[in-house]
Amino acid sequence: MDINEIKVLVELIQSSGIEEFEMEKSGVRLRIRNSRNLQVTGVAAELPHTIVTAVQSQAEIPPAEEEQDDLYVFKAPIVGTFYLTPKPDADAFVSVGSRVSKSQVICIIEAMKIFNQIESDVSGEVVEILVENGQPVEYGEPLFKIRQS
Amino acid sequence: MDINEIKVLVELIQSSGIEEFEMEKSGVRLRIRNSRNLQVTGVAAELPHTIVTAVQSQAEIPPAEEEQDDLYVFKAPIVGTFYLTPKPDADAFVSVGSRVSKSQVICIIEAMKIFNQIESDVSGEVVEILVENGQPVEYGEPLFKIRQS
Amino acid sequence: MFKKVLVANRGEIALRIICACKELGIPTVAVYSEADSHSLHVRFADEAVCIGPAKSYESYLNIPSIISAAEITNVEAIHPGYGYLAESAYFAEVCETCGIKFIGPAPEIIDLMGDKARARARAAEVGLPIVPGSELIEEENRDEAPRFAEQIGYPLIIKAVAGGGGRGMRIVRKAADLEEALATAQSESHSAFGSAAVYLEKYLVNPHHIEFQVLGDEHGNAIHLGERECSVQRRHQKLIEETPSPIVDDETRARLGNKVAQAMRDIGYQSAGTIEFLLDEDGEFYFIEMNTRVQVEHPITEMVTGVDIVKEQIRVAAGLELGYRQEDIALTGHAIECRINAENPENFRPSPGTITAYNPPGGPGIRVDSTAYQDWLVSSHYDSLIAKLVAYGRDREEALARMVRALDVFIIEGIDTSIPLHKKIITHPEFIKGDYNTSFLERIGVVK
Amino acid sequence: MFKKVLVANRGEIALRIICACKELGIPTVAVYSEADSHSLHVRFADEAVCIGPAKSYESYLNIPSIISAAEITNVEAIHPGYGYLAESAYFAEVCETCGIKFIGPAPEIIDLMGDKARARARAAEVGLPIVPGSELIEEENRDEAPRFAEQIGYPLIIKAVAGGGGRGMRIVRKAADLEEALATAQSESHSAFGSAAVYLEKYLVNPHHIEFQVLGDEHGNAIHLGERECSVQRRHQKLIEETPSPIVDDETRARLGNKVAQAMRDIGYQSAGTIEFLLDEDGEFYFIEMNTRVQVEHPITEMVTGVDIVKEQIRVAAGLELGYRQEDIALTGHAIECRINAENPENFRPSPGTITAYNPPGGPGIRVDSTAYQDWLVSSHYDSLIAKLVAYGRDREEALARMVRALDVFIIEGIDTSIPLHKKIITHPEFIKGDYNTSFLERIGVVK
Repeated sequence: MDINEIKVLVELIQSSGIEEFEMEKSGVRLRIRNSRNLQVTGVAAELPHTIVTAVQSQAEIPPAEEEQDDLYVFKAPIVGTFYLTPKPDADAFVSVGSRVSKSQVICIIEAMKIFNQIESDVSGEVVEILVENGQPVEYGEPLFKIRQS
Repeated sequence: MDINEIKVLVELIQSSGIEEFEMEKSGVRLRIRNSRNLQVTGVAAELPHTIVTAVQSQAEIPPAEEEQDDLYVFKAPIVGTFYLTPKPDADAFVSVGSRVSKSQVICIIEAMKIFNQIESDVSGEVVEILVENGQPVEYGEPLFKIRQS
Repeated sequence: MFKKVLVANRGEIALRIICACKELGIPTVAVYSEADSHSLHVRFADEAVCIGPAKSYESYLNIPSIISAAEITNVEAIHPGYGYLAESAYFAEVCETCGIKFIGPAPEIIDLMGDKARARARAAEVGLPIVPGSELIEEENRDEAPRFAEQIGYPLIIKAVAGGGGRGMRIVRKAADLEEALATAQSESHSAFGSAAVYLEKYLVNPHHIEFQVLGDEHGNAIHLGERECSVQRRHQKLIEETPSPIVDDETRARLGNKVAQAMRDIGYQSAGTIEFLLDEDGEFYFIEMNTRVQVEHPITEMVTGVDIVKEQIRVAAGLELGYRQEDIALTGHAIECRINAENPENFRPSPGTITAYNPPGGPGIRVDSTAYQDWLVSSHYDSLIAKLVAYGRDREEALARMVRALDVFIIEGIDTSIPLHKKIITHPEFIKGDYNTSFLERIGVVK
Repeated sequence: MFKKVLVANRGEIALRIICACKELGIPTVAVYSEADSHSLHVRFADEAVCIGPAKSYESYLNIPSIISAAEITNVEAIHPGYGYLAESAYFAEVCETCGIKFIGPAPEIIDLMGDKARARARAAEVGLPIVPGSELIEEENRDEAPRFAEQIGYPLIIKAVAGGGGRGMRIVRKAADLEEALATAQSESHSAFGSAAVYLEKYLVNPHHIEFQVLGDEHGNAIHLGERECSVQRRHQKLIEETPSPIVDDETRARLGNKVAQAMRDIGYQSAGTIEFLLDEDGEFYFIEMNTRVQVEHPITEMVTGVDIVKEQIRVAAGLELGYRQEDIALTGHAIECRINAENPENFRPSPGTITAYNPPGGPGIRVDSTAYQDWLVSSHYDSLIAKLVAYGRDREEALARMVRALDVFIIEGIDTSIPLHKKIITHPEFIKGDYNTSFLERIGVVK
C-alpha cells in the first residue's frame, strides 16, 4: 500500500461521506474516521454511515466459502475423478433435493484406479451439486451444498 | 513511509476536513486528528489545528519538517559548503535572534570554488541555525528556522 | 519429448523445473497444499491441483494424491525435485506401474543408493574409493573387533548398520576405548533399531565434503560436470557451496571425475545424480553416498559448465541422448551459492512470517532461484530455504566480490534471514583464502 | 584505484555502476533529485547527495550541483553512466579542471565524436568504412549536385550539415527528383538551423544496425568485444539487442573487429565505447557514429565474453592496463536483451505510476538490471526504462527459450510495460529465424 493508494482511499472516503474506515494489509493497518457534516445545511440530514473493513487478499484467492445460514459446503477429501453414480448406468447416489444422513455414500472419487466411496459428514438436504459427473476434482474442491438438519 | 508521504497525508487530511486519521505501517505508527470546522462562514472560525504524531523507524530519514505556527524553514537552494561568515574571521551574517529582511544575505554556500551569497526569501527573526559553519549541505537541506513577521 | 509434466514439489525447485519445462516447450502441472495456494510455482505452471492440507505428509508426501493429480491432468511424467519423494524408490515404482515416467533413475538404483551398506559395496565394486571399514560385527564375532580395528587404524568410528541420525555411532580414538564403545554402540543400536549389528570405519578428522555432479542416459553414456566444495555446513546442513573446489586441481578432477563417470556407466545410471566424497587431510577421497536426484546446489555447476542440468535430466528421462560428451565439458570461471534461509542468523531458529519487502540482486554474474516475493507468507510448515543466491565470476576473487555486493543489496524485510551470517562467512579471511573444511563454522565460532 | 567515486546518474545504470564499484572495493556517492529520494541507487550507495528538484536540467544535468556534490564528498572520480552528461565534453572538461577524473574518454574525443561530420572524416582516416557521400553543397556549388549524385548512386539521402531530428533530410530515389528535393532540404535546413549547407549520402534500404564494443586504455591497448545486433528499433529507439548477430560470421567479426580496435589505437581511445555501423543488403558495413560511453545494452556483451565492461572502464580510468588482450576474448553462447519500458505495449505511451507488484525472473541464464521494486513510483520526469532483461544460453535457441520463459514469469503490476510487445517480437517466426533488419517492427505491423 503506498501513498497514492491511501490518497485515493481518503478522497474516496471524503466524497462518499463514510464516517469511519479501517483497513489492514500485510503489516499496514489503516483507520479513517470522518465525522464532519459535509455541505449539509441546516437540518439534521442523516449522515451516510458505512463501515468498511478490508482484509486485503490477492485476486486469485477463491471467494470465501459461504456458510450462510445452515448451508454446508461438502468438499473433496481426495484428488481424483468425481462420479455421482456407482457405475456408468446406475442411479446417482444423490440428486438435488435428496436427503442424506451422516456416513451415507454421496459420491465416488476415482483415484489411482480405485473407486473411493465418499461419505457425507453431515445430515441434511442436498441443495446443489457443484461438479459434473466424470469431472476431475482437486483436494478441497466444493462438491455439494447441503442444508444441514 | 517518509516525511514527504506524511506531509502529503497531513495536507490531504487538513484540506479534506477529515477529523481523525490513524496509520500503522511496518514500524511507523501515524495518527492524525483534525478538529477544525472548515468553510465555516461568519463567526470566529477556529484556526486549523493539526496534531501529527509520527514515529519513524528508519534512522536515515530526516526529522519531520515542523511548520508549527509561523516558523519558516529556509532550505539550501544549492549544493555546497555552508558558511555563516563572509570570510574566516568576520562576523556572522546572522545569529539566533537576528532580524532578517527579505533579500538580505544570510549565509554563503561555496560551490565549485565560488562563494554564493544566499539571500533570505522572507523577513523575520532567526530562531535556529540548523547547520554548523563549514559543513557540507545538499539541495533542500534545512538551514535556518525563521519566525516570519 | 513429454507432452506434459507434473512437478511433485514446491518452492524454488518446483519453479526451477517449471522454467526448464517452459524452455523445452513442455506444459506443466503444479501440485500444492492448501498453505501454498499463493505460491509462485502454482502461478507459473500451466495447471495446478491442490493435493491436500498444509502438512507435508498429507500433501507433498501423499503418493495417492499426487498420482491422482497426475491422472486427472493426463501427464506423461513426474519430476520429483529434491527432498519429499525424490528418493523414494516406492514412489518411482508406483509411477512406473501407473504408466507415468518418473524423472530420475530406476527404482532399483534409488533403492540401492538408499541403503548405505549396499551403496558402499557397489561403489567399491565399480572402483570408487571407499572409507576403509570392517566386516559386520555381531554378537558372535565381537572378539574379532580389535583385529579389525588394527587393520583400519585409529581414530575410527563405530556405525550401526541400520543406523541414522547419529544413534549407534561412537568415535574411538585409541585401542583402549574400543571395548566399551563397542558395547555402548551395540546396545544403543539394538534398542533404537532392533539390531546390534555394527561395523567399524576409519574416522576422518575435519574432512572436506566434495561431491561430483554426474549425468547419464539410457544409451550407455555418462559424464561428470566437475566437483562442488560443500564443506561450509552447519549440523550437516550445507550453507555455502562453490565450484571448482579451492583445493581440487585439474589433474585430480579429471582423474576422479572420469572414475565417477565410468562407475555410472557400470551401474547403468540414467539421470542426474551426485556422488559425495569426503576428502581427508592426506588428500584421499572416500565415497560416502550417492544422491539420486537433482541437488539443491546444482546451479553453481550450471554456471561454470553452461549445462542446464534440469533440462538434461528431463531430456534423458524422455529417452534422448545426453546433449554433451565429456570432452564438451569445461569448467570456466568460478561460482558460489549461498542458501538464504528464513532463520535467525545467530541462533538459527526458523523465522516464518510475511515478507514485507523483497528485492533480489541482479546485474552481472548474479543468479537467484527463489519463489519469494513481497507479501509472501513464509510458512512454518516447510523448510526455511527461501532463495538460492549464486554469484559467478571469471575467477574466485570476482565471484566472491560479486557475492558480497549481492548480499549487500539483497532486500528481505519482515523476517530474519541468514544473509548476515553469509556475509560473515564470505568475508572471513580463511574463507577468502579457500582454507576451510567441514569444521570451519565451529572453528570460527559461528556454530557452538 | 580511486578512493571514492560519484555516480552522476540515476536508475539501473547508477545501480550497475555502484555494483561495479562495490566489487572493486570503491565507496560510492549517489546524487539524486527530490523525486528520486526513494530510489535504490540512493539506498545502495555509501553516501547520497540531493542535487536539485525533479526536473533533470535542475538536477541530473546541473553541472555546478554535481561538481559541488563531488567536492563536498571528496570523490576522486565521476562516472556519468549513459545519457545525461555522459557525452558532454564540457562536463568532462569541468571535471578535469576541478581535479576530478571523468570516467570516460578525453573531452576532445567526446567533442570529436559528437560532431557527425568530423567523426565521419576521422573514421575514414583511421580506416573505417563510411557511407559514400558528397562534398558540402551550398548555394554556390549547387549545380554540381547531379554529378555528386551520379557518383554515389540512387537512392540517396540529402542531409543538413547542422541537422538532427530528421529536419533537412530528404530521400531521393531517382535523378529526376533531385533538384526539387535539394531545394526543399536546403530551405528547411536554413530555417531550422540558419544554414543551408547540405550533403548527399548513399541511402541504405532496410539496413541492419550493428555495433562493436571496444575498450581502450592509456597504455596504447585497445580491443573489441564483438558486435551487437540492434536492429529491433522503434523510431530509432532500440528495443531488443542480441549478440552475436545472427548474420555476422566469425571471419567478418574478426576482420571488422580488428579494424575497429586498430582505429581505437590510432585515435588513442581510452575507455569503453561503441562503434555503430549500418550493414546494407549487400553485406557492406558503414560507420555511422561512435558512442563514447557505456551503452544501455552492454550486458549482452558481458554475458558472452565474461568481461565486466563497467569494471574495466573504471580500472582503465584509474590508469590501469586493460585486463584482457584481444586473444583472451572469445564469444561463448548467445545473449539477448529486452528493454522493459513503462509504456503501453500498443500505443507506446509512457505509463508512469506506482508498481503494485514486482517480481523479476531468476534461474539459469537470466540477468536483470533494474532499480524497480514493489511500491516504487515510476516518475513521469525520467525515461521509461525500468528493467533490462537479459537471457543467456549455450546457443541462440536456448537464449530465446529462456527469454520467452523469463518474460512469462516477470511480474510487474500497477503500470503498463512493454513485456507483451517483447513476447510478440521474440516469438515471431522471422525473429526466431534471425531474419530481421531495422524495418522489422514496421513490417510486422508493431509500429505503424
